[in-house]
Amino acid sequence: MSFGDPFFGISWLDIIIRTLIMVSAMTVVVIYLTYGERKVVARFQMRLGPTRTGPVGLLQGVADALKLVVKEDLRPRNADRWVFEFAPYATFVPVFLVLLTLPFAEDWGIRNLALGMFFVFAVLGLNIVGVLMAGFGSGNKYALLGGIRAAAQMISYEIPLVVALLTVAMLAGTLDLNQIANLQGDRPFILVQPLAFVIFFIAVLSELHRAPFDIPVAESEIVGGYFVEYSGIRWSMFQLAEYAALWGFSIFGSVVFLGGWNFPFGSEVGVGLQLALTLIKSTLMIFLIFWVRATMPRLRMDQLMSFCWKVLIEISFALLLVTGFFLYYNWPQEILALVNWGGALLLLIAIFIRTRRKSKAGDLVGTYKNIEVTE
Amino acid sequence: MTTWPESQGTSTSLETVDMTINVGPQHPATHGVFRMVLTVDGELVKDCEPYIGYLHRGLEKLTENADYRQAMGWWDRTDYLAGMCCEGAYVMAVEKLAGIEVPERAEYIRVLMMELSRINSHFMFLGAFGADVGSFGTSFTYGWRERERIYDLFEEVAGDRMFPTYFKVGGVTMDLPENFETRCRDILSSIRQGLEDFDGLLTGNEVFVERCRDLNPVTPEQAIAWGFTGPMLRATGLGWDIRKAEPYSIYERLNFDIPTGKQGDVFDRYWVRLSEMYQSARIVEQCLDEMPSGRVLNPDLPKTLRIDEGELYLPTEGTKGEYGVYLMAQGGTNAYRAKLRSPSFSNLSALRELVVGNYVADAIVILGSLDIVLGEVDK
Amino acid sequence: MSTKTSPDSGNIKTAELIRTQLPNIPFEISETKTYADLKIEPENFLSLVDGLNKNDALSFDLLRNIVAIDMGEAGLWAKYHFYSFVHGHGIQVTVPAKSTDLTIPSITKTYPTANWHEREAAEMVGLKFQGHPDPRNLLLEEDLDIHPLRKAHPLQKPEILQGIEDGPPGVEQ
Amino acid sequence: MFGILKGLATTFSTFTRKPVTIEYPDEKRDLPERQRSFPVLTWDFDHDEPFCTGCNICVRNCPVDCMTAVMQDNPKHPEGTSNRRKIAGKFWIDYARCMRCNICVEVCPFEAIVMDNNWSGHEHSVFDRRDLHKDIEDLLASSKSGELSRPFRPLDSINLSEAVSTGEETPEATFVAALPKAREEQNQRIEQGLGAAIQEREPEVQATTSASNESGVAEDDFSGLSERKLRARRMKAEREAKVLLEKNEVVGQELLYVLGRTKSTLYKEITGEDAPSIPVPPSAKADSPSPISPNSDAGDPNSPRKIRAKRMRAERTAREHIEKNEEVPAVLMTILRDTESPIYTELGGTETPQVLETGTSNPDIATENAEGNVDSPRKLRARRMRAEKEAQELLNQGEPIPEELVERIKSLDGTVPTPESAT
Repeated sequence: MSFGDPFFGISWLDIIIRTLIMVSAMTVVVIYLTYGERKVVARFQMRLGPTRTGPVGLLQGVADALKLVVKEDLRPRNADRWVFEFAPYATFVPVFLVLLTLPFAEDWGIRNLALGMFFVFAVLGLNIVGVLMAGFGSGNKYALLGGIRAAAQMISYEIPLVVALLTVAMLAGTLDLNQIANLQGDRPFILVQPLAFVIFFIAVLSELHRAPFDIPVAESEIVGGYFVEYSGIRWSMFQLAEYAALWGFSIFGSVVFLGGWNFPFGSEVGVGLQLALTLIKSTLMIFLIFWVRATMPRLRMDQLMSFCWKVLIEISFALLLVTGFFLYYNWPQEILALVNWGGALLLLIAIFIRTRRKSKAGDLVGTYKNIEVTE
Repeated sequence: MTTWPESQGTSTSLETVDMTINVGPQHPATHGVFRMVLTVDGELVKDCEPYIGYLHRGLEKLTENADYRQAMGWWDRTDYLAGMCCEGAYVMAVEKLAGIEVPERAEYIRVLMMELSRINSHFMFLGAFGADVGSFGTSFTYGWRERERIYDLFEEVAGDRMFPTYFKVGGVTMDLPENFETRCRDILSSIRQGLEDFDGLLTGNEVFVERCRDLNPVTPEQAIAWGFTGPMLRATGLGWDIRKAEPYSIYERLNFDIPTGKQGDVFDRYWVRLSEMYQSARIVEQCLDEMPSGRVLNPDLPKTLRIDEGELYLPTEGTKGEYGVYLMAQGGTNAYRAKLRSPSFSNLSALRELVVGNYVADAIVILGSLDIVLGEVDK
Repeated sequence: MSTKTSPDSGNIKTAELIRTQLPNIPFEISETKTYADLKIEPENFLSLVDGLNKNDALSFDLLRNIVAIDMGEAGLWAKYHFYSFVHGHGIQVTVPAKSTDLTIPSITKTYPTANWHEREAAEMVGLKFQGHPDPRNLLLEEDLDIHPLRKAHPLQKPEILQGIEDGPPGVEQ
Repeated sequence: MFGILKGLATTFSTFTRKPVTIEYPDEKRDLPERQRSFPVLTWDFDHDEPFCTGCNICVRNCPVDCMTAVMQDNPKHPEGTSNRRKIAGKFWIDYARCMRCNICVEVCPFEAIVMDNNWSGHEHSVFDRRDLHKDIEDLLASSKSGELSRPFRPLDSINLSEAVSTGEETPEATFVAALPKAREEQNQRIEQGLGAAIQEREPEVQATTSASNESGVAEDDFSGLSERKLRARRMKAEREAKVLLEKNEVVGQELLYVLGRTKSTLYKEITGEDAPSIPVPPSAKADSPSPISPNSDAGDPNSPRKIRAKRMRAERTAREHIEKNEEVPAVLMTILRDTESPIYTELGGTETPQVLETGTSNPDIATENAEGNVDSPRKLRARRMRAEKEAQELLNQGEPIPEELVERIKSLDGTVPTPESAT
């Protein structure tokens, strides 16, 4: 009786049980992700992070959740009512749907869809609607600016994300996530398509409004971005959506690129070990995201857009073209890997040169001889 | 200064309304109680109206109604990030006006403390500027870690962390504690470690460079016309530092050099302040090596200081620029008129010219690069 | 070892240099502890400022500071401090405002930094700067027309923290 | 991209370093000796009283006027256990105003005020700003409890560096009587049953009635009291008893004792029988004020010496009024009549009779001139006179009188001396 077929044979009961499993798993993970982030980022800054609630601050997530549930969620008067009310759900539901298709162990996903990856792309777009509703609905200047910025950023970064994942799908030949994981028995796709992983990682950072791309929630410019007017349970829905998306994308990334449950030990090993393997890989990715968040300053809006439209999209289409050539003439995958590594290195060097160029401003104009400083 | 990009101009048919954003006194990026109203067309700033005066405590009126010794308490609350620099300026002005000699050892202690406060204030700038550009507090806690160590040293020497009132007309209130030398040296090593951390974290970072290079370059004439002094002026390439140009106290005996930028943009301002800290650490080391022994307070000080006719304007190199103290005395124990020439006041007065034409995100970064302290602006 | 005066310690030297460069402007020279001081009437203050700024031998290009002082009977004075980067010397200019109209010509055209300094001097002591672009209050509220740094303005008695009717603490009425 | 990698490497290196946070309430950083939080008063364990004599030097030198101090006679001085004639009766520091500039510690001649350099000095968070208004008990608490174990004064460091530079021997230690050693000695003295304070010299032979009678009756503080003080004590006790009765709690034993000794009617209601007739020493029974003994005691207000002083003072103010040919106030007339001063009869002819029937000693004069009342007429007049004298003296030197002095004089409704009146 594998996890795939319905519980107790009754289909409608099975749906309820599976959603309950998913919802409870997600809330527990989100609670401990918020705590984990605060602890990890604190350690990066050489401080302790939460230690008061629970033995090592373990109950901090629970405490936050309780506080948010109890807090009064007020609605500004000039916010138009229904858009404001439904915005949190519009951001949360797509993220929840993404989690449904992810395989935690061999066909241990809630629903193993044949077009798993395609479903994820489709559902991803809905997220933007929720953010826009929050931005326009709350009738606050900062929220409006935040909403517009978030929408522009998410739409433009979806293209390189989708194209990078398509190259992997082409390589694997299927869109079914389970199959993709199976195919990575001997070598994970990251070794074959490193450039695709780099593009995927950068695009995921901006989908989650994280690290260098957290412009919609830039606290120093427009305080708080689109969820500035929310409080209490509605605000916690946004946080839930954000951290659930973080978890979802990290599992998605580990399944597609790092070999998911399959890579080092194959599928004979028990379900428990496979499950542990996926979780380890996704925590690795989450740690990388936290690490980047603790280090990187924030890009400006126009730099973000120009980086996407002038650099990332071109490279992802070129990658698509190259992978197409390799598959059509079925050249050996090793050369494809070489080309990919070359491409990734090229991207890094391009960024490095971009910032070392001579400054545009003219040289020193003016009659003032530089007063030599006598030692 | 980036001119208004024509290509961005919206076509006349599409009539857009300019939005005014109130970057109010309560805002994480305004370094204290400062308000600026930006009229914004989309993301570009069309006009900026700064409002100051929220922290006006009437320093000058208070100084005129208290005797010279009592006024010390208010003067180190002007530039509250570097308490001792302001105290030093005020005390030297009063001594020069009254013609009081200061013993050798006190001079060295003062310069040492002033340079430590300069490092302290620049760490605050690095922390806050990193947060403005967006590094979410890592730069803040790096800066704060070093600031706390320097504050612990101030506490051991003078008794108080931010407002030590350690200097006195005629010298210093207390001598250094015994273990000061070892404590100071290991703090210097931790300061250098902190500077390397900042260098690694921000200076090379492509995103940081992308955000700050070529942002709002200023030529020396514009800087002088707007009254910029200190790191803001040195960033434009003019290496003018009052410790070298008009030396006071014992600065001619110490050798240190003045870092200057190339084109006065935000990155140069950051870089000038970062390398200035290395120079200040060098000065502190020299002071420690050449510290003479002897008394720290002029023995024959009058019981209550009375200064007869006289006036003077003593410019000193504060952390943000030229921190000048103007004093006029007409007999009696109180100063007849005292005026603080505060560097942040002049640097901030040009904010509209600097900010108009940039994006909202850049307006915040430019304001951060001015490194203003509202206690000093509002006096 | 008294603190060394600023490098152009020849206070009078700078003043004499200005006298030779701008012979036809009447001003009296006196000395303060750090800089020489030129006392001049508001009428020919503007010409002095232009002279100081444009003349190559002087080229005072930085206006450091404007101090407004209420000298009691002698009326309101304004003291300007200029500095030249190229030659490295500084000067102080004292301008006693006429007690009739208390106005001094504004020098924001030649020194843009004077804008805020003059606004602050105007609101603190009640001097009026003729030709200033926007003479609103800077530090105090917009409509407040008291001048705190005037000698007549009393220093407010420190009010005791608790309610006035409580009287001094600890003594039950 | 290499800058970003370098940045990541830096953050990773700080990731591996030990965090620097000190978890404040659990573990506390040990404060250096020179640390200063807020000014507190030091306790003299040798003489069991505060060092502060209420001389107001610190009050005058404080830039933010956050202190008020009141000086009073030191009761321990006649007893011989302390050589301070005056002691600080009341002392307030408003911690909300104090800016911790250490000037009061520098100017204090008696080592009486010092900056609290341990954690108790920092933990002053309160809900109402007015609670930051510390009176003398709060100020003495930290030193009395022995917490303030290493008081520090900047002057010591200056004297030390002065002695070192001029080669003399090191200056003697300060705060000796406030250190923990003195505190242990005091505890030992208390255990051995001696007084808490060292007996400096023989107690002055003050012929207080209670001290004079050696009849061995238990020291009873009711005997020496005058009738007026007895009445005050009785009313106070009755008031407390009534409060307890309303809350129908049982009245305390010593409160009953006080009610009994002051023969208050309430005593009969509570206990149902007469006041106990303790063999009261003769002098207390006499209703009339105690016989005027030559050196009448300091405490009794009706002693001849006090009456004479009151008469002279009243005459002086009356004469003053006459000079300014104002009408002598009624209150003054009554005092003149009480003290049978000659001036009253001389004025008596001109005054209208209604002046006579005011009460003999109406209570509000007493409270009005009470020691602590800041704006009692006596103090107001003293301030006015001082302001006028100052203005006069300025005029003599020919300087203009500053406006604020003029306001001060007008606010105290004095007359501003004009130049021609300056002789």
